[in-house]
Amino acid sequence: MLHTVNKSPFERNALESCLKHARKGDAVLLIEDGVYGAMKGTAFTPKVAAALRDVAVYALQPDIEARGIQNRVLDGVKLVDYGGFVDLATQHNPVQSWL
Amino acid sequence: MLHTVNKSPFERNALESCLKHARKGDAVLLIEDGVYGAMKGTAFTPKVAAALRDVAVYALQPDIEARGIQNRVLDGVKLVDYGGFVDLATQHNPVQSWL
Amino acid sequence: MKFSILVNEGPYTHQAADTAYQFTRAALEKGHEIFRVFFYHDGVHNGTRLTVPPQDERNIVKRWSELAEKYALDMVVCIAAAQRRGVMDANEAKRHGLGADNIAPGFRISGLGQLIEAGVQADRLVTFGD
Amino acid sequence: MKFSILVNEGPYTHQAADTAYQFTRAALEKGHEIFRVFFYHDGVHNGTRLTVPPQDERNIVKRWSELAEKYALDMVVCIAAAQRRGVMDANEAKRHGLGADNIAPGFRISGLGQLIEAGVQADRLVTFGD
Amino acid sequence: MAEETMQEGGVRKKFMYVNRKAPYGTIYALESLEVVLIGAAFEQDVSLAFLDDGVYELTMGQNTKGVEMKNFSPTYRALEDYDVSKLYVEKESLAVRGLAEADLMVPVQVVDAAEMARLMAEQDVVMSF
Amino acid sequence: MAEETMQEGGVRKKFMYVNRKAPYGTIYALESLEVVLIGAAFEQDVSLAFLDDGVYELTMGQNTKGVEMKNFSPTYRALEDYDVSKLYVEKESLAVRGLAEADLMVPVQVVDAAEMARLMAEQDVVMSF
Repeated sequence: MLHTVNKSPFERNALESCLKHARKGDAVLLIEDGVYGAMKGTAFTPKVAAALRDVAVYALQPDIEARGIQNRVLDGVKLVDYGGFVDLATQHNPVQSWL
Repeated sequence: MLHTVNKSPFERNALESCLKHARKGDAVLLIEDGVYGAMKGTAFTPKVAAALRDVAVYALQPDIEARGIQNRVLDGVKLVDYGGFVDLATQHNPVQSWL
Repeated sequence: MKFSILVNEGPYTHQAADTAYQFTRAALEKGHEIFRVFFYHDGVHNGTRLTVPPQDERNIVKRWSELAEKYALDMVVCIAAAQRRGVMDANEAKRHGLGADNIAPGFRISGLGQLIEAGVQADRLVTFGD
Repeated sequence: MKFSILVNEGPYTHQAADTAYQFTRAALEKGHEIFRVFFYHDGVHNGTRLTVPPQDERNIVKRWSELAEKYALDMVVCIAAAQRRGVMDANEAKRHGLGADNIAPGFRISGLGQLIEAGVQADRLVTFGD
Repeated sequence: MAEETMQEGGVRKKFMYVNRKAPYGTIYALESLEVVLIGAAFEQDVSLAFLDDGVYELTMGQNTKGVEMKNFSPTYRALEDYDVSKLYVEKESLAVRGLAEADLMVPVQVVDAAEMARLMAEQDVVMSF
Repeated sequence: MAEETMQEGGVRKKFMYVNRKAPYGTIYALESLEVVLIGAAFEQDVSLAFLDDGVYELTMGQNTKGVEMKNFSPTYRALEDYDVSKLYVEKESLAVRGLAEADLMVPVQVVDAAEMARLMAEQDVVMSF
């Protein structure tokens, strides 16, 4: 299963709820404002770090770069481009967007 | 100063941020999905109860009724209709919407 | 007292458009003056006459138009926001060669200066958005 | 693989409309099939031809129209959502006596059944929204 | 093409509609319900999930007279007539909002987050609005 | 009428633009900035507040090539040319996001939440988008 999250974890509960429902082996892809959840050194970082033990966490590189946080990505979070997003969607089913 | 909040405190950080910035004597008006913040017995109730010591908290009755929570309003939260909203806006300045 | 109203969201999608209307109407009924209602961001969609809501729902655009007529309200749709989102009056449509316009009665298209002026001239600016 | 795409937000306001486009284009460039792009909620505003974005910004509506032409994309605007929000094709505009339509090239208006069918027929349904 | 899927032996998929938003503040809950009603005619294996603020959609006693909006909550009661009967509500979401199963207007299955996650994972199509 | 307010002795009000949203994910930050630029011509007493996710608007190194959106962040650097120089950034908002004043692209005054609240309270007009 692939989960996408496009909301900042500081503004909305989407990422928190997503991580609560992601199961071992699932993939979580952070896109749009969701990429702030991929940053290290924030108050939310420990939750993502903990999730990395069971799920694969990805972040959309174009969104990371737009927000100027390319040097602050948490270790273990993998970056993908739009083509990589498509590949993740082919590799997992269903795809759930946490809007 | 009048603060309005139209977001559920469980989905977004608007009410929490508003309460952190409301000062003694200010009024906080909960409208739209913000009225869920006026309910008693929720995980967020203690924060509103604490705020009631310093600020006046109002909730828009039409929104409370639309959501079926008229019997669950926290003691101390005052209900107003649209005319009451207008009155609050005349009594305070500025009016800040926590969107 | 003199109010200005800022509406940032479109009809039906967010209740903000409803609350803005209810507030404006209540203020007028209490005898207050509305200096201007300014529509910004997706709020510009309040000003399209092409909506056909279901019969059992309120008609948000028509409601604004009727309120404007009854109280001679000044309802301004931001030109920059409207261009991005596809709300056009006859002049604008002609200027851009679009062959159709969609603005509703009672609304006029103008610049952001009208919002600043609304803040300067009114005793209170009240914002409705998401 | 066969994808269907659901777009729930309007152009410029939310990045969801951009991401949906980038995903759709990337899938097509990788040789995947797009069964349908369905526009719902404020997503219907992606299908208005009356937008005139600033020169230094991307033209979201035009971008969709061009992608549809290049790849023979099926782009469907939900009729119920479109009626609430003011997106009309010539037939709908005539039926409701509106005197103007605003749908952009490459988009067609149809019912929600097309969304269900998009879910049934595709291998993956991917949603972009707020 | 839709006709094909409704024939005997046609595609039958597990569809889940995920509801995470409160009613009235935004239109998502209402327009999501419109999809469910249309979708019922397609004879798929349909379930509805209510979690986070989505649980508010089902609270009893909604009265929209004051806000002058359409009260669409009675439609949830009509879902059974459309053969949509798998309504899952998340226990933890109710709890933090001070709600209990008795506060809801329709019969539902209350499940914990782990069970909700399991249900999501077994779907073919997840629609969230 | 706008001309009147710009005359000597005209109305001069304290305007605050409150920025609480991240850039790019939604258009609010960009369109808010457009209001600030237009508003600068009205010679009011203008200040900008950045708190909650609004602090992200000012982070250095934004590069929107990949998302194909307009990078509007250079405009914050141009605000000084418009005589808009009161930029207040909330300390607590930076801290929870792992950011420091050195990560921001323009000179700002970092204030704590209590001071931000005081600044808000003294305004005549607060615009939030």
